[in-house]
Amino acid sequence: MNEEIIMAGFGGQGIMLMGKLLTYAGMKEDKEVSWMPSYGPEMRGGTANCTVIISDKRIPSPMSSKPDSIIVMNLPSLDKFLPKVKSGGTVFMNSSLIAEEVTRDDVKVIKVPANEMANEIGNSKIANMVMLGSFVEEKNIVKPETVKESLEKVLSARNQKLIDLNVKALEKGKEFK
Amino acid sequence: MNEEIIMAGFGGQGIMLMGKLLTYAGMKEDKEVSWMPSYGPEMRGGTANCTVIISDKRIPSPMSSKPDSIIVMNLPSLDKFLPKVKSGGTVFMNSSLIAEEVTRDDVKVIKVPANEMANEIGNSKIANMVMLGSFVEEKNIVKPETVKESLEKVLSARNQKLIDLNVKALEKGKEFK
Amino acid sequence: MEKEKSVVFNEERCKGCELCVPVCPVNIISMADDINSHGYHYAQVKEQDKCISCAMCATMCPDVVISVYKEE
Amino acid sequence: MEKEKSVVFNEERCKGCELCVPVCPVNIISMADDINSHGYHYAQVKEQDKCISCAMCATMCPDVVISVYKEE
Amino acid sequence: MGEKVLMKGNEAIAEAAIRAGCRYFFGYPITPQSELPAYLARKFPEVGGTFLQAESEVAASNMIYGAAGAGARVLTSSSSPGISLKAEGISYIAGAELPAVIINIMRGGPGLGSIQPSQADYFQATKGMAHGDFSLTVLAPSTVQEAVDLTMEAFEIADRYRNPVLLVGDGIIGQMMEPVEFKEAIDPDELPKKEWATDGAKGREPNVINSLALEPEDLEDHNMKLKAKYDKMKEEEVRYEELYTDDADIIIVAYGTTARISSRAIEMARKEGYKVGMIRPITLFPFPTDIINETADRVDDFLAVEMSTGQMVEDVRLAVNGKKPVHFYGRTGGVVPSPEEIVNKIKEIGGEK
Amino acid sequence: MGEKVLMKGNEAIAEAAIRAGCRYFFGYPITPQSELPAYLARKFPEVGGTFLQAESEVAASNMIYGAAGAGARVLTSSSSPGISLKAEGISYIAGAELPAVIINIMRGGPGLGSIQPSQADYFQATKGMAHGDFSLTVLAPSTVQEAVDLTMEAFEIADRYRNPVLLVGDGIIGQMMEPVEFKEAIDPDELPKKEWATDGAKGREPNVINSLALEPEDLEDHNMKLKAKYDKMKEEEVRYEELYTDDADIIIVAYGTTARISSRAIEMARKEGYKVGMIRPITLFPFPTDIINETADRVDDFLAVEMSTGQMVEDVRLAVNGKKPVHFYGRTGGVVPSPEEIVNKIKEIGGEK
Amino acid sequence: MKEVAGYPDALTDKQFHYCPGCTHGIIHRIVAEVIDELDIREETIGVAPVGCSVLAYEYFNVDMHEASHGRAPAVATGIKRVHPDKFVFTYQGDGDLASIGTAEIVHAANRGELISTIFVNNAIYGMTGGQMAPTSLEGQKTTTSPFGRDVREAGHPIRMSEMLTQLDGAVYITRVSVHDPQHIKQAKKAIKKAFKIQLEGKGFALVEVLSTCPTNWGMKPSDSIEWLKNNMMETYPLGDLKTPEGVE
Amino acid sequence: MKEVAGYPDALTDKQFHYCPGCTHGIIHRIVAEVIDELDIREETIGVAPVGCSVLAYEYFNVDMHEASHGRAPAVATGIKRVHPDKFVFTYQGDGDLASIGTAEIVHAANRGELISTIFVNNAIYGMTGGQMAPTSLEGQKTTTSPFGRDVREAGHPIRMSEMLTQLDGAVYITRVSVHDPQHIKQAKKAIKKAFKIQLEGKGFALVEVLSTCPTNWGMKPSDSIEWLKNNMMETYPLGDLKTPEGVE
Ligand SMILES: Cc1ncc(C[n+]2csc(CCOP(=O)(O)OP(=O)(O)O)c2C)c(N)n1
Ligand SMILES: Cc1ncc(C[n+]2csc(CCOP(=O)(O)OP(=O)(O)O)c2C)c(N)n1
Ligand code: SF4
Ligand code: SF4
Ligand code: SF4
Ligand code: SF4
Ligand code: SF4
Ligand code: SF4
Ligand SMILES: [Mg+2]
Ligand SMILES: [Mg+2]
Repeated sequence: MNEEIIMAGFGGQGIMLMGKLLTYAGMKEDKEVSWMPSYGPEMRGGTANCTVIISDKRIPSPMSSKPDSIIVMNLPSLDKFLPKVKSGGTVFMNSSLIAEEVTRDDVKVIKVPANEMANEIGNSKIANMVMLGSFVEEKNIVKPETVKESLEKVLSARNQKLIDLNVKALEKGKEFK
Repeated sequence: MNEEIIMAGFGGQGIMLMGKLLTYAGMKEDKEVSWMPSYGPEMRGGTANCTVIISDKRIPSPMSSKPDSIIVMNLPSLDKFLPKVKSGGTVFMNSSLIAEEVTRDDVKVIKVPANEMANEIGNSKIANMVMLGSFVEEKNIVKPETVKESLEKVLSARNQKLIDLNVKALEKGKEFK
Repeated sequence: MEKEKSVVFNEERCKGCELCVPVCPVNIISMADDINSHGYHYAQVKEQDKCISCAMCATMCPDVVISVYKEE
Repeated sequence: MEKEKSVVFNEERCKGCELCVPVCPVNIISMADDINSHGYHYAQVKEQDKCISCAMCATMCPDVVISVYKEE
Repeated sequence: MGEKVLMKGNEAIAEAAIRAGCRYFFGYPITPQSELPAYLARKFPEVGGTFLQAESEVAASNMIYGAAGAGARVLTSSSSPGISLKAEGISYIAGAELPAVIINIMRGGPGLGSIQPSQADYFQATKGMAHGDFSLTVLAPSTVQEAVDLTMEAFEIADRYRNPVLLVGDGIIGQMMEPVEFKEAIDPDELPKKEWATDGAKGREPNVINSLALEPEDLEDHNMKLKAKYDKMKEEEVRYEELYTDDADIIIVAYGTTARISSRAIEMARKEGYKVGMIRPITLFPFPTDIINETADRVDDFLAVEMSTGQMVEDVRLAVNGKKPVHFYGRTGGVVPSPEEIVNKIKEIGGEK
Repeated sequence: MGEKVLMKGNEAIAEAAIRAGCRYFFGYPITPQSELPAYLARKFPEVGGTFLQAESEVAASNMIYGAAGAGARVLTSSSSPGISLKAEGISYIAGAELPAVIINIMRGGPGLGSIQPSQADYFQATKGMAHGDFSLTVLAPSTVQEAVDLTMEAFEIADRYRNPVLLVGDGIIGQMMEPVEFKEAIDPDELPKKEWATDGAKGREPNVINSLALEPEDLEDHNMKLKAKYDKMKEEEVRYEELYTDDADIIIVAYGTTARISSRAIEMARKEGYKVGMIRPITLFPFPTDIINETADRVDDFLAVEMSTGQMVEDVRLAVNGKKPVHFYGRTGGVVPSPEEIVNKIKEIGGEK
Repeated sequence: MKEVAGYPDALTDKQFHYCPGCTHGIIHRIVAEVIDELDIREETIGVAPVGCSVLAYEYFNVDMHEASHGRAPAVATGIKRVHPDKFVFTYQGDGDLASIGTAEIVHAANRGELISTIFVNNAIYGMTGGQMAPTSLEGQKTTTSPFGRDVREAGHPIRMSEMLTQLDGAVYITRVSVHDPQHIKQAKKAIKKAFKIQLEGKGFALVEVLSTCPTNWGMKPSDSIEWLKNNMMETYPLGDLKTPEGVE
Repeated sequence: MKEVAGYPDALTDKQFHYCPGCTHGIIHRIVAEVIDELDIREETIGVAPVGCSVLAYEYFNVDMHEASHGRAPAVATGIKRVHPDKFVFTYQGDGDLASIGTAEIVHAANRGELISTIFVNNAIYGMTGGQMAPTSLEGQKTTTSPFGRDVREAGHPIRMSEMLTQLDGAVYITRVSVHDPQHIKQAKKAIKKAFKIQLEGKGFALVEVLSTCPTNWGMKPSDSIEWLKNNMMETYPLGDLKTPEGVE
């Protein structure tokens, strides 16, 4: 198994955290893992993305030129990363913010109205977890349980109190696959 | 003809000027010339020296590991440079300040009581010219006239008025060969 | 210029910082529910007629979003 | 220390700067006609008995040439 | 070895420094290494360490010069332009024979360039860092785990040779998270005392930290002493990793990030029948010259892969010494080569299969 | 050509800069190049030039960056430690593609080292001056006359390529006096206007002097543009001198002061029957690789002679590429090799005659 | 209708990359307005070093020179000496001017270099992600002072403007803020005065502008404005610190 | 007989290389005397950067660190942070401290670094052969101001000590001279006070000492003393510029 995922969205949509959480879960399940952010706070604003790789073997490069999946939280991210997805790969898109349709027919598309679902749960900030819930359910690379257990390690001290909310969002995401 | 001369003495004895004057005269007579000072005002005090080369051919290096002549104005300089003089070379020494005898017998020694002579002329600062006068007379590499004519070019604006005195000192030096 | 409006917001430049909101002496600036293409809820003035063209908002705006016009 | 002199100059260290000369209140410091091995006319006190051990000279000397002693 | 933790390269290096007994950090902010000082600023208080943000890289360089002279294990870190500013100080540290560890998380250049991954400071790191005859020991990890292990070793090597050690990475090594395990921590109080350090001349002759020698002959002696040290490193400190060198026709030479990408390219190329192997220098100085030279007797071609317009390739050429062709594939300016591009280059060298 | 005058190398370089139409100097004092700024401070007022002593080498480097960007012919000079401090600024100047001339009158290192002659900044000059992929054009005169001629050319090359040019000498070149003749002076007002310079956007789009590129692809393009420039220099700017290469068995490669000393050694060795010749690089970058490589087909051995522990010798090895043995003789730390020592080395290589 | 507030000529139409609510944008605009009002756009050369405003060369519609971090005053000196008849300004952050660039600003000021400096003090390193600056306030939490600035270890917040008043060549030094429209207008006036001083050949002038960094202060833009007002202005009191005789 | 003036323990017996009449030697001696009097020779680490006093490590009989030009305060900071219980001083020239090392001294002072600085101001670059320093006087002729320092081009002589008083971490800043025995005694007292401030953990202290450079001023030693008195003291008035409460 070798799964390469690119996650992308606006700054503030919790892209990095979502990636770290998945990576942590992979590590917990004794897989080889890597997490690589687009970096450069030297430039403010704009979009953020990270690449997560989970594999049975030593990971050669933490970057992915042909990801198996992408999780895109806004339109610029879809535009940027859709062309890179492997043929046969999966596109998880935040349909709350992306009205457009995917222009490729060799990929599977999963639409998650993440912002709406998050608002439903009561916190617009956890749209990322809704997306991740969907990914975990669909892809079956790490166990949903492990992801939930990893929350504690990945959330900052300040956000530990939000674990339950995050779990709820992950659960919600399952519905979209 | 290829003549390599090292001139040395205390700082303040006019070593550099003496060297420049000879070099200038060489150039005036269309010879190849070079003048190379020991440098490093980063360290104050102590001694100064320079190397003058006058030649018919292109001068490979402005340094001399085996000078034909040395002009030494004080004891430390004699000690330092005597061992380097070519066998058959000439040592011009300022006998006003060097009481010691030269310990080599394969070199010609010319003693010039330069300070005394200079004082006699009336300016202790021109002991260097007395030494140079002796050198020019003995070695016959450049014409004494050329040396005198060069004074104007080599002396700073401030010292132009001392040309006559310098000429006198050069003349005086002739007596010692 | 033949502008109808006395205060014009360049919505696409707005970053939704809300700094213009409190400086308006007549309190007519509000944030849109919609977002612009950069994902920001942009500022807007609905009641143009209340605007006194004081340019406080434009003075405060860090992104040169706002132009203000006055009857001559 | 069993020094006879009340002011001692380390001739070899002296650079003949003459800064000690004017500060001596009793004017007993002079420069030697001889030079030391570095070529300097060194400072000296010939009339030791006139020295009042005020140490002005030692205070002024930039080369730590001078030691001054006083009757206890 | 402890528990596995998921950490960013920059933070893992910082933690490794703490475990190596380093208690002094002087540095100046710059992307993409900022997490390193930030980590130390958070953690040093727990172990009594001193974190000081210097007014500039020039000052930081001279602060580590002072602290190293005072006998401490000391660290600084920066990225390309900041390293250039540290150059003069580094020359002094090397000249005065002081141990210190310097991190360069390289970014695109020249000038302000970009903050993206780069290996274009290779020449600076291994050859012309600053004026005078000196060399740094240069380590180049390719995983976060290796960054951790080499950081700990860096302090040992620095002390052993009394020489500054430079660890080079790039934004990928610095920014990525990978699982790491840490070796046991060293207690700085149990490190051997440095008899030459400036800590007050109590009951002994004064110690002097210095790089000046007025007499050329003295300075030459000093230079020869330094050279002997570098020669000894060449004997004893060369580190590299081999991959499929047994049966390879083509040998890739690459370090750090490009070595990882190359290893993927090698897998891909082998599937297509190209016998490709790799020699991965772990020490850039001393460079693994001998193994490359020996390998040159068995293989057909070498390919240096770098994120630069071609720097390490010169050391590969020097090692191969004309025995076999040495090719080059590089991306630069922050562009990271893809495995596919490298495979294409391999095909170009190896011909159709 | 005018009248012959007897001048110190440092002063002659300064005069040459004036004649090249340079009217701006920014620098910081350091031995052994001090006569150069002092000369300009005296002479600039006569020609309306601006002499400014900067607060540091870092500042000087950035002042020439500004003045070069503003379109002026501009000069700075320093010696080894000062050049290290200028490194970051030089990287910016190269990155922003600005013409400027930099003098390094090299001294012994590392660190404070000494002020005596040295060639131990070769690596810095030709390879690792600072972070990023860039090269300076590097000129190495061996006489005062050549220093003068190359200084004038340096400004031309700098303008032609929009690249900083480094002229390297040592205390011997800088301090010695030799007769020189000067070419006719260039009037700076008659130089072609630099359309890219910052002089106020009057009636045109603004000009921007910059080395930043946020997108890696853009920066890579920029890097490739720079590389193309360096490649062009390799085609068009290589300068060297040959001495007795026709019949030589042994070729000495040496530049600057060591080339002069070597030429004496060659005379001496030839008297004893050793057929020795010399290739003297005048440009250190671009290095005369081709001629050395061609010559390698005819001769038995190469000998690099340097005042360093061995730096240029690597470029000689790269050029010879294994065809023939490359030997090295070096003195360092300010020690100048004597012709006799070089002859001994020649004998060691050539065997008894 | 007459335009009473609009887009200055001295700005390009490129959108700023600054974070929402960052007052760098305000300062850019008022500098541009002053350039327009003095009608010197085609005579101006701006120098921006590294900092969040590194892309200033994309925004100011004048000749621009991107300087290395901290060295803008040196770069500007080089430019001004070549073009003494042109107008040259630097736009520098507090990390830039008060830390790495200390020597350069001190000596440009001391030489009375005929340049004008806009010194944007936001008490932090914005661009690199929020490290402590020498100007950070006592107790201020940053990524490199995570427990708050400890003045015993890191010193007190440095008041560069006060320090520079001691130099003879610095003729006009003032501190302003941009936290509300009134202060923005004052700030603009100060900038205009500084620019005029250069145009009149009087000497070096510097305007310190207190500015916000919502992102790295970890606050909403409106809270940043409050924080500036309530905390920064105490350590950095507003007002003229040094003025030349007879200006204005 | 009792020795009333002699050779301090804190000096080695190596002869100074300074030019005849150069007051560097006096300053060395009084620093050594203070070290002796405070009985801290074995606790002291001295830092000397490049300048005529580059060989200070051969003269002071204490642990010494040779710093690069201008960076002594940074080097001393590194040392002091490692050995907070030791006494650390820097000995810097005016080219060193007031020019290339401006940023380092400003920030060491601002941090209140517990080090003491002896600042030897001779209004010139001695070691490199007499170039203008930022401290050179108006009209002073040097090799790089051959027609006299032109303040319009090169700025006015910089008063570093006055400037440093603006920094909170600097607790004692004073200017003394060594042109006659009385002033030498005062200078020594000031140095002692500065050293005590460090020993008591009060903050950063700096003693500026006006000094001569007969060689590069082109004067006899005695004339240099007069020149210092008649010219330097006007631009650089003697006296305490900043003192901590309760010291002495
Ligand atoms: C030599 C060098 N060191 C460090 C950096 C990294 N760097 C870029 S901007 C900056 C400081 C930014 O702070 P400030 O000047 O206050 O500007 P702001 O971003 O807050 O507006 C730093 C440290 C660099 N680019 N170059
Ligand atoms: C980086 C660097 N730049 C320049 C020099 C040359 N240099 C040595 S000492 C010195 C200045 C000496 O002046 P000052 O500090 O006033 O000390 P002084 O000799 O007058 O006592 C300079 C410029 C150097 N050694 N290193
Ligand atoms: S111009 Fe004045 S009244 Fe009109 S919207 Fe702006 S702030 Fe409000
Ligand atoms: S101040 Fe400007 S950017 Fe901010 S919300 Fe108002 S219009 Fe938008
Ligand atoms: S101690 Fe006083 S009296 Fe004696 S020689 Fe010295 S200065 Fe004169
Ligand atoms: S002051 Fe000292 S060095 Fe000078 S003359 Fe007197 S004893 Fe000699
Ligand atoms: S990081 Fe801070 S200073 Fe930089 S743009 Fe964002 S808010 Fe402004
Ligand atoms: S050059 Fe000047 S400062 Fe240096 S030792 Fe000589 S007199 Fe003293
Ligand atoms: Mg800031
Ligand atoms: Mg000085």
